Amino acid sequence: MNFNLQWTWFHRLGSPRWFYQKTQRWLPWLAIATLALLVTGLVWGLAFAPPDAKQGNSFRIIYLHVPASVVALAGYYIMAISGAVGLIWRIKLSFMLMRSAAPIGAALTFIALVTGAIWGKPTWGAYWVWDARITSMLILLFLYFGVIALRHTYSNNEAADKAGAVLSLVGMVNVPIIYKSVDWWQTLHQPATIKFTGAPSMHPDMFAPLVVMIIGFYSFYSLALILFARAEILRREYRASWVRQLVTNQPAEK
Amino acid sequence: MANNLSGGFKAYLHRDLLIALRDRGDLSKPLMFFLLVAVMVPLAIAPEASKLSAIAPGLIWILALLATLLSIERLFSEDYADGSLEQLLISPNLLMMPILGKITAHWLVIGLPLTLLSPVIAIWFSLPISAMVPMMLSLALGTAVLSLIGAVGAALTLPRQGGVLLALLVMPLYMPVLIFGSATIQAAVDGLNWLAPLAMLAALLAVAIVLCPLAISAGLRIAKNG
Amino acid sequence: MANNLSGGFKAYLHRDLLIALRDRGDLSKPLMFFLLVAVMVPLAIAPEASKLSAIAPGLIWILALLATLLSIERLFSEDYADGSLEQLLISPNLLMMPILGKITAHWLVIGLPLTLLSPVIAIWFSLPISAMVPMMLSLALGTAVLSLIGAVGAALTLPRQGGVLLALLVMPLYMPVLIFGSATIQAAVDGLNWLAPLAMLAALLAVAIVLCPLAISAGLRIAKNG
Amino acid sequence: MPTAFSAVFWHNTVLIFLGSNSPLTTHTVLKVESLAFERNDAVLFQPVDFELKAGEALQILGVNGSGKTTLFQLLTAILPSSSGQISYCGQPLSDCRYEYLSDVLFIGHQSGVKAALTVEENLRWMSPNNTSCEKISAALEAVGLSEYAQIHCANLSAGQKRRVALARLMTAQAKLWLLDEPLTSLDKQGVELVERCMCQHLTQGGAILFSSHQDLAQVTTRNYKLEPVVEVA
Amino acid sequence: MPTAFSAVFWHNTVLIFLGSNSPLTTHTVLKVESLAFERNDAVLFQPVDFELKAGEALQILGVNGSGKTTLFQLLTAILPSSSGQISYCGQPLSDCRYEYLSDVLFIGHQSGVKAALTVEENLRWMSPNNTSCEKISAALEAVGLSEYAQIHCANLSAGQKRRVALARLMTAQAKLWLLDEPLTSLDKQGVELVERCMCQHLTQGGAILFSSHQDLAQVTTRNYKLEPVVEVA
Ligand code: HEM
Ligand SMILES: Nc1ncnc2c1ncn2[C@@H]1O[C@H](COP(=O)(O)OP(=O)(O)OP(=O)(O)O)[C@@H](O)[C@H]1O
Ligand SMILES: Nc1ncnc2c1ncn2[C@@H]1O[C@H](COP(=O)(O)OP(=O)(O)OP(=O)(O)O)[C@@H](O)[C@H]1O
Ligand SMILES: [Mg+2]
Ligand SMILES: [Mg+2]
Repeated sequence: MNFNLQWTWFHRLGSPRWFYQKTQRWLPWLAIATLALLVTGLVWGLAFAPPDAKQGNSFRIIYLHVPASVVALAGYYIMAISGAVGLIWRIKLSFMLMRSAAPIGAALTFIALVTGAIWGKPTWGAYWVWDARITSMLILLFLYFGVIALRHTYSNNEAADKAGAVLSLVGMVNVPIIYKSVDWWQTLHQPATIKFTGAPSMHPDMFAPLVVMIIGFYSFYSLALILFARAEILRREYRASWVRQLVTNQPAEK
Repeated sequence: MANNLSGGFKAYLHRDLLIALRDRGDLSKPLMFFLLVAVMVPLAIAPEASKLSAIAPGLIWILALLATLLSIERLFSEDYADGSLEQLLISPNLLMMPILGKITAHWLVIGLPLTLLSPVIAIWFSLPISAMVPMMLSLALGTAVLSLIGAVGAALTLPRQGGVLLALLVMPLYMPVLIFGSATIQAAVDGLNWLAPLAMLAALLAVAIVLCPLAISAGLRIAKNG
Repeated sequence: MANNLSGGFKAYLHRDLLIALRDRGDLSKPLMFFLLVAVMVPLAIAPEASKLSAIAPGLIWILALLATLLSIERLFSEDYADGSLEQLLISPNLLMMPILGKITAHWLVIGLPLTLLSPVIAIWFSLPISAMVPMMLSLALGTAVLSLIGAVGAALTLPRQGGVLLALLVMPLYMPVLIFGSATIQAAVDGLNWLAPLAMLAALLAVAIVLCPLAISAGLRIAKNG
Repeated sequence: MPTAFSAVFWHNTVLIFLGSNSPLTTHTVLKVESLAFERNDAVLFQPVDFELKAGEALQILGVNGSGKTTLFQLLTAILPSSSGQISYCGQPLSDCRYEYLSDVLFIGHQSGVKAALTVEENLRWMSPNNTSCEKISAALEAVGLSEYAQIHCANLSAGQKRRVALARLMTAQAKLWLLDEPLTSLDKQGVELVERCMCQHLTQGGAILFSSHQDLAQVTTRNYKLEPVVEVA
Repeated sequence: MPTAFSAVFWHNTVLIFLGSNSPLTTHTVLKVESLAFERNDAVLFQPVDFELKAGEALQILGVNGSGKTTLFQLLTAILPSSSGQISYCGQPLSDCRYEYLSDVLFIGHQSGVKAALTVEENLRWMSPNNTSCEKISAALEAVGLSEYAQIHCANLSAGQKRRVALARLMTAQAKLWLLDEPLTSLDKQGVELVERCMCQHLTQGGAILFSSHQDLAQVTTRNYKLEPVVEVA
């Protein structure tokens, strides 16, 4: 049908096999780019950027902390949107992406929390302060955990996918609400005794490596997502003939 | 037909209320729980009046939240086990209507009594009288949101019947209610404007009434396939 | 025969652990709950470090109590529903042995992880490092008592499957644990002798291990006749 | 007994007469075309094709685990089918979902009886809104539970619980009955009772799709066997 | 099929031979004397009296709600009886409770299958401690679930779940079997399988007490009907 003709590209895009084979070619390039960006950013940031006037060298953890935080937040939306696409167009691949995004996002959120806490000790004198942004980041971690835990509740893959998608969509509606409410909660009370001392206006010499690191983290995220999704495809499509051929290393029949 | 599509609300509201009333204790139980935890807190934390009244607004809300959480689990799990969930799913209504009926029944059995009982705890924790009205208003609105969000979690965790998993799913989503709810009481205690956070609760309720039934009906169908 | 009378402990311990491990998330869930509620408290109550650390000892205990309460409900209710409780009741062992096996499994899945995780919460609430060891010791002993007492409530509420009724039954019995538990931590924070309240917890545990299985086996038989 | 038997016999005679000689009066109620279902990418049974006409009772056969219950859940749209088409009175199910559901009575393995409600409350709850009290007590009388009307269903025996659910057969106003093993836990009188109800429904122009491991030869018009999928190695 | 039938036939012949001609070898396993049960001061059935000898299968008959399940719960001491006496191999039950319970296999309406465990784990768990792996897989093979050994029981059909419970018949080492409607949800092959198991148990000197609404004429030695209490107005 006409409809089908128009949408073939879309369905091809949704085919796990197509994805698996296409990404095979992208992977090496992406890996090289990621490695280059991360190494450049880290060396630049840790060794060459000038020390901070107030914080000395301890500020350098920013080159891990900020990229991890930014990508962790974006990761939630990537997860929820791929869940939504899966629900609406019934595309298996996007469910697989959703599933893969959850543990990666949780790990990044965890890194953001840990680096933040480590940074907190020298700057605030405490590992943990109940700040709005920090708190909402913690809640984000729990939202990720919820999506991961829910998956083990279902034995049927399709049901598990859909349930995860529904939950991450509900979460997506809630993330801004949570963020706003936590922010608001902070302003309503008297400010905490120790203040969050972010430096919004940064010296360009400090800022440039940060940008490199953020791009590096994004590309790392893509790399991880693709790798996780490929593993998921093999796990889920193990019955498909192309996967069997791939695994047993036999030449394709046709 | 139109009648049919919107139907099911009253029927399920009535049935669930009947079941709740059947074991006669059911209505008094959430209240008891609320009161009991309220008793335990001064035992665990030093019972000086100043300390208690400082944490009272938050505490009342945490209690309301836990009472909802403990009870919401059974919203669908019994229906799932005895097969009446299948009957709900094939009722010739818009699925939302029976679902909203069940949630309303839950709120009438848990949220409303909690709201009506809260003044006792307020007095217990030496909250000023002026904070009573905002407290009750915020509880009335907020517990409804808690029931709605909790029902989403209850639907999604059906095959394994909730417990701690349900808590894990639902708690992060409860945060805004908790914050605005306790902020309402706190503002009233501090003599600030408490209408703003209360309005936020009302807005949350409006959003939840529209979105949660969608997520719940999807969740129930998915769970049957679990 | 003697072997038979004392048997069943290991079998039920093993089975229940297996079931808990089966949904792989199950082990982490009580921890998540513990952490989540710990997050909600500062949200509901002003998040200043001084205020938080003042209520922290009591709070950690209330959290442990709630985590146990939420999970103990399913100790017998699933067995009741699927008929394996009947098999437990007619196993040719002293009834206590399988029951203790099940409770031990529950403690290993809930109480022990909570104990191991508690330092995180202590840091969150800025408790002094010196209070860590007493806190963990008191939690290890206390959560075992909570599991034992909770199981009595779970057995007695069986035909109606717990929820708020269970909470109602069990909460008053939890009081002593709560008091001595938080007293242990508080004493450690204040630099006082914390061994005395800890010894009381140990004594409670000894009493509970002897008495609770008796009450539970009676309760289970009554429930079958309910 | 003799009365029941002759009634059944008579009904069936009428049925055969109607079914074979007057095709105009019997229209197709339910039509299932190459219906398939997959779980975790495994196909459950060979594509299902059948037609159910008014006045017919079709028995779904199949060994344990062949997918009878799943088929019922597909037919009530509780589960989504992977492929194939279900149509009701000529229309695809997706176009007439609410009409279809209001014409269907489904009794599954779990009968949907609420333990906390009394027998009477349960039946009232599960029956159409406008069911009269007389009809309800007549139904309870028929399934032998009139003495138990005020008893909570938690205190019933297995067979009595099943009878509560089956009392719906007498109060429902549905054209299409979907019964998944209606005879579970029933004693011999119970089985006869269900047969009688089914016969009566058929003579009134209703249609029945049911599964059972027992033979209901007196009622069954045709049967359809669910076949397992043979894996091509 | 023919093999199964001849096996059953042969077993039964042996049984009749043993049962009727050599009274010395058959001792009384279970003896029930005027056993009664009251709930809320209402007596459930007329006092029960029967004797069950080794090699015998006694079928408990009774309409829905007559108290069969309750009787089984009395016999396993899950419920306390109001009056009467149960004795096992000549001793009153209270004196030999643990010996008795270790000789009993009880399968009730709910089969005790844990949904979260796999089929194999369930069977291992429900079988005696020393059951070998071969025995377990042979039992699973016999009930037709060998392919499902690693599947969680939550994902089984009703009949498959019942089959998991019934696989215990092949691993248990109990002398006395108490089976409350073992045939629920089973297909025809399942019923035959249970019959075969029961016959074999009888020839090995075991005793069976079971309830069922279906006839198991090939196995049943005698039956006992539970009668309702007639109220004296
Ligand atoms: C556990 C504790 C912490 C958490 C969870 C946390 C979380 C975050 C998050 C989520 C962001 C990204 C915000 C965005 O995308 O706009 C961020 C950015 C940042 N954080 Fe943290 N943080 C923590 C501790 C700290 C500490 C101790 C410092 C230094 C004093 C710090 C300094 C910064 C800076 C400078 C930025 C980037 C500036 C900006 O985007 O506004 N953080 N943090
Ligand atoms: N929730 C589920 N998840 C995964 N698989 C399932 C689920 N429910 C059933 N199955 C599988 O689907 C198959 C068909 O099950 P179904 O209940 O439809 O069988 P059935 O024909 O009704 O059997 P029975 O005669 O025993 O009732 C079985 O092999 C079963 O293992
Ligand atoms: N928990 C209970 N509380 C009160 N009454 C009960 C309870 N369980 C069963 N009864 C009543 O006891 C009677 C006998 O029930 P029982 O389950 O023993 O019957 P049964 O012979 O096994 O019937 P079926 O053939 O339906 O399985 C019934 O009338 C029932 O209403
Ligand atoms: Mg079935
Ligand atoms: Mg019975």
